[in-house]
Amino acid sequence: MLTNFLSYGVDMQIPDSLLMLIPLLPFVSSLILIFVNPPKKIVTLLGVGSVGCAALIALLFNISLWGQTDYVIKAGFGNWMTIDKLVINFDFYLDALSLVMISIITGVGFFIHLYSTGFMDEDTDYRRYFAYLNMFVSAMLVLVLADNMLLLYLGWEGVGLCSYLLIGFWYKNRDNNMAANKAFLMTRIGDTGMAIGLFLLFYQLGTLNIQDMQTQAVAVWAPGSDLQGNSMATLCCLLLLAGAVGKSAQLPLQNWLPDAMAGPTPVSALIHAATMVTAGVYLIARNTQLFQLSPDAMFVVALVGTCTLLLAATAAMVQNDVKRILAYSTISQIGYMFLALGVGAGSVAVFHLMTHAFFKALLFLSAGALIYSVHHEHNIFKMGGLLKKLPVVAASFAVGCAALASLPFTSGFFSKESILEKIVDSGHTELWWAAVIGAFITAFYSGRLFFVVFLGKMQQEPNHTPTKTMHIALLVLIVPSIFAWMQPQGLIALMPGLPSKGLSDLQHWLPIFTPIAALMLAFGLYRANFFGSELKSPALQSIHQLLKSGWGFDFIYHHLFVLPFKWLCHINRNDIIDLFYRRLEDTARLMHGFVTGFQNGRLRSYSASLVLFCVLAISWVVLK
Amino acid sequence: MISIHWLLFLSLALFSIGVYGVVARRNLLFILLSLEIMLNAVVLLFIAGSSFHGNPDGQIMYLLILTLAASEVAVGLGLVIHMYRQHHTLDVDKLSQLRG
Amino acid sequence: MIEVLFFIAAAVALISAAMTVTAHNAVHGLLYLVVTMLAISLIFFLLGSPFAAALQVIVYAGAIMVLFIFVTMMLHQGEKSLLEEKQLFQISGSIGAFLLSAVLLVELVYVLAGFASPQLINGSEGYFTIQTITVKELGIQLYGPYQLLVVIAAMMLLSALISAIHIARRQKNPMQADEEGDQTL
Amino acid sequence: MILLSLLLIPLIGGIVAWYSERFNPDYPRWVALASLILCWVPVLPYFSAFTLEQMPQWLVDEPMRWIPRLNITAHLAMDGLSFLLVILTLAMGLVALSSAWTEIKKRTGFFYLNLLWTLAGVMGVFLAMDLFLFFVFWEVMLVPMYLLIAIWGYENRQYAAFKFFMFTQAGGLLMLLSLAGLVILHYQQTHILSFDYTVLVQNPITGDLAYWIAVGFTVAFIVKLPALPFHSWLPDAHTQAPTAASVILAAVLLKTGGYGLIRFVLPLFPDAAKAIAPLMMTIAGVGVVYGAMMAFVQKDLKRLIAYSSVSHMGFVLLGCFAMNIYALQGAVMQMLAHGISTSALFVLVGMIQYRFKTRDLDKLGGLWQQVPRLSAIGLFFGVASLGMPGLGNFVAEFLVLVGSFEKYPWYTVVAASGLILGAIYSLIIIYKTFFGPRGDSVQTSEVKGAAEVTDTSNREATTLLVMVVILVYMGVHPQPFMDMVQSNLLQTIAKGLL
Repeated sequence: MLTNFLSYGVDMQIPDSLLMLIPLLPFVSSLILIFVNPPKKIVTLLGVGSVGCAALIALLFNISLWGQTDYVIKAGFGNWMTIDKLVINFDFYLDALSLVMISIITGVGFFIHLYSTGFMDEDTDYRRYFAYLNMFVSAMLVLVLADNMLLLYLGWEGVGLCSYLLIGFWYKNRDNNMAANKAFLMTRIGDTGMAIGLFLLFYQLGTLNIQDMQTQAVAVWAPGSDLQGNSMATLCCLLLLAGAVGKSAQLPLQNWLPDAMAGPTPVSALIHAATMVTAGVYLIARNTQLFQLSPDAMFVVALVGTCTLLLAATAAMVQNDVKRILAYSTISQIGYMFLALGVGAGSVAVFHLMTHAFFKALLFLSAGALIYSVHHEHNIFKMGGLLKKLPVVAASFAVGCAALASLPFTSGFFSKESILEKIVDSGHTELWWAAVIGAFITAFYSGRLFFVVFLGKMQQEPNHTPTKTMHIALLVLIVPSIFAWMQPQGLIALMPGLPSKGLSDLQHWLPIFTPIAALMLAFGLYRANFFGSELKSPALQSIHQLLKSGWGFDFIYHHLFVLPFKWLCHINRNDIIDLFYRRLEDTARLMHGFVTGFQNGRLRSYSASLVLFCVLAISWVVLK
Repeated sequence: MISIHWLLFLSLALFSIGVYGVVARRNLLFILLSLEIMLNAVVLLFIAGSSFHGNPDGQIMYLLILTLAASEVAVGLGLVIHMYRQHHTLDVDKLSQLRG
Repeated sequence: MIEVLFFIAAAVALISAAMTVTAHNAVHGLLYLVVTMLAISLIFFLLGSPFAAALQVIVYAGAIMVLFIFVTMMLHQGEKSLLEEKQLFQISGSIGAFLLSAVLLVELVYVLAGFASPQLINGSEGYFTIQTITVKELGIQLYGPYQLLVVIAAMMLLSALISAIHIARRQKNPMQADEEGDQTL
Repeated sequence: MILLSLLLIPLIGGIVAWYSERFNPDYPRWVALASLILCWVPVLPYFSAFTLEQMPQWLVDEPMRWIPRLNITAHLAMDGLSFLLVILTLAMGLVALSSAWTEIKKRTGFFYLNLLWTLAGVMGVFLAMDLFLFFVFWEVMLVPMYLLIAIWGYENRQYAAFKFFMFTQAGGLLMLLSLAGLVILHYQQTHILSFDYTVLVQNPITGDLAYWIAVGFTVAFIVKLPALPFHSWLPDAHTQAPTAASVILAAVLLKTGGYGLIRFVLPLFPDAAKAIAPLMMTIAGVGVVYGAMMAFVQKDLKRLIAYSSVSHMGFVLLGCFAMNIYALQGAVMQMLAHGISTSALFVLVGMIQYRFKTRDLDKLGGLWQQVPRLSAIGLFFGVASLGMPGLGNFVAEFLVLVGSFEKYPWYTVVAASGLILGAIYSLIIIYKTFFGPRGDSVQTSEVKGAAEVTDTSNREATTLLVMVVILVYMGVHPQPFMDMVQSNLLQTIAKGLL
């Protein structure tokens, strides 16, 4: 029944221009919310409605393109800039990859908007919140649908700006602003790297249009043809990787994400789980042909993925703030996606991106509901035994943690399994082992999180329960977190992975049992109430502190970049060059003083200087 | 037969004595006196020149310098009196209002 | 014979000039100056310009110096001024001025006496025979090409006269008169 | 006669405004408003040029005899570039007028005289095609601006006005020297004595002396476009100038330097320009970073924005000497976009100072609770100044960087780091004034009663919203501006390449 219903939808033709409507709807609604101050009801209708319609259109596109695999839909607003070679238009480009992305953004986005109507109910700046959120969704949609790199860059920066505004939403206290500044600047560093990559690409390939650029790149830098060719390709890819690393909080630029939890929780759910942080993955997936040209760049991507994966997983183990645990887990899951991209399995990475969006959004929203009900308490060790009190939240938390830990028969399981499989196909066994260890730690900290919060003795009485809309959002998100088993076929066609080699039985069974073993270990340790207890030996304590601060990156960057820069600027506070001109002025005054010394009014000194001068003049004449 | 050099040495000597007088003395009267000596030195040279070349121009110039000296002394002494009336002293260093 | 006279006159002139400059008493200085002028008039005479010599004695020594003496007499305040004069001028204090004028003398001599460029003075070592210039020749020249000179001299004298009278006049307006009134002048 | 009338209206308007103060202190600002609106009349017919397919060399060309003996003609002409900058001047004149509407109380007549005469001087600079006339207008715009800062400025305005005058005057005299040298050398080489730009451009002078004349011109223009070694007059002039003077200074006076480079240095001395290009690129690159770093530590808000405009104008210099059509287009766009975004920031600072009586960043903070509409607009322009895509500044900076990447990749990387530093000081502007806990000067003003601290009045709101619309239009649809200047920029580049 399901298939023929879907087959009916196939011949339902949708006009291409509908594609333009998707990013336009949230943008228009955010403009309205900025300039007009409607009553609360209208604000909710506009905010949630616009994203809802966009989701509907995305659904229509999904249905109409259900069967086909290689389809491309183009639509555009017209020309942005044309100077002889540089031709840039506001064109949107829909293919399998961007179809998956817009479905996630609008789908998950809609439920997060629905959820935040409840979460932000008593907040005074309700209108400003939805204006920023809608602006963010439209910027993300522009990023995903952009046909040329500059339009993608526009979406890229727009997303950065909206995340800055949303992180610093409660602007009254200083730390939120600092977190927002940090987030914006770290991503800005990555963006500048990407911009330089754009300039290089423009000069090497003559165009910024993504599709022509890729075909041109393949033509100009035939893989492995000459050293100059693929070194230029590697440089371009690394610069693009810099942008991706900045936005997706990967290794060098990852310590802004845990601080970005200062924003409201639905914001973290939308931005720091489902959409913005996946922009980096999308960028690399979109430019697969370019990355394919330089194997070294691919390896760097894989390396960055693995290191981030392990670093973030270990850091998540020791956090005691609910949202920071989820933030580090997001960084580690995106590390998985980078690893998959690095080994050439783009479609699997996007599949993991999709499942991750569902279960991480679910986890964040349930964490939000948890915090909302336990009067804004973030520390997990101050919560306990909430299983009975908050059944829906507990259920959604359980499903989320299961999917995160990739227990069998959850969506996380299928996507992570396929990543591990692809790593085996690519032949990087050491990366495979790192991924499995990562999976073990992931399962361990998700178990720890669930047991500490929901089992055991009740420490705080939840003062008010989540509203109806929050419950609806949680329940709806539970379904895809479990049942998103199938990889969208369009993706496989778009990004053909490597030929699959057979899995040895170790490689087959180990990934299935690791999560279960890790959960049992976590339960054992919970029972022995090891979590939260004082660590005896100082060595363990120092490791605990190191991991808690995210391997000390904050400390390193603070002392390596921030302090020298500040010191350099402060010593030059009043502008050395200005000092030069002030010195000029002082010497002029000094000379004045010296010369007036001669006019001392005494007649005899005048006559003496007169005679002296005559003597000098004559001697000059004589000696010359 | 007198050599022009002697005359030259004499007038230069007188002139430098005059300069010494102007610079060294602090009494306004003595400064005027030294000026007179300098003038005489110059005049001596003029006359020496006129007699050396045998034409009367030097002497005519002498006449002009003479009138000049006379008028200069007249005005100078007038100023001396005026200064004395105001400051009751002839020390030239007291007159230092025109300071830079 | 003339050389001897010239040397005596020159020596007298130099010594008395030196004495005028270093005298403490104003009157002594004046008198030494008169002696210098007389010596110079003798030299004029030796150089064959009797009219100049005469004028030197009459106008310079006679009129100007007498004027000087009158003024010094008027301003003179007796013993007080002599003491004052002592500390006003010490020979030891004016070494700097002496050096300065000595250097000036040496340089002028070096330049003007032809050491720099010997061909300045033609003829043998600058000796020359003195021809006397009579007053008649002088008169012809004076009222011939140099008429303008005479007019200028006259104008100058007139202006000096007026300004001297104006400056030295006792000022009636209060700004000048100080408390004890100037009974001295 | 059109261009001449365009210049005469503000001159006469100024005098009438000055005279009208005798009747009522409010008349001068209405007279100024009338004359500024009247100024748009001669310019309106040329807006059709936006739609023209093939841009003519000159939109309007009016040579008039002035000093026949030296063949100096009062040659006023307007092409694409001058037309854009003249519109910018008129628009910013209106903005300055609206910001000075309530702020200036004493001697209003004389104030509006100076304001209008500065505008006339600047428009003269943009329209003069005769080098001598160009120098005359260069001086005309300088004196009233000095008076504006010296009389209506803030605490130590004398020092700032004097410093401004000395710097620009030194540059001006240097330009006079090189201008005379140029004409003489041109006469020697081609036996045509003429100050006219069109004649001088035909056969540019060559030789070693031409190199030094080019350096002379460039230094004179760099002093005005504050490039690194000569920039230290700008922060003082901006901090002490009244808001209206700051707006004109930022929006238009700085552009005369950039305009001079594009109009006179690049076409008249093609090979000399090529020779000094690397040096100028280093000055520009260092200037971008230096300006941003200086802006980062400033305590005074206006001083911070002044240093930020030093950094922005570094991009213009980068664009001019990169000898590439994208970079030059970017330089022109940057001049326009920076003119609007920075003067909007100055208007906002003026409004903040008018309400909270301070510009010190430590005393400001938490303005969003007190004046939300002002803070929202401030947030927009803060974001515009850090180069957010979709706004004019980004298009300009992107084009400059793309253009200069071709020949000078490493300079571009340095200038691109300016983007990061630019983000730092823009965030500081936004965070320290609008967000964060309430600053103490914000509290004190609150104590005196909310009535006094009103949010943006609709006069201020309309001016700022018009600038928002222009900036967004330039960011989303910059094509008409580019087509205007494309033809003569191509000539400049073609002359440079041969």
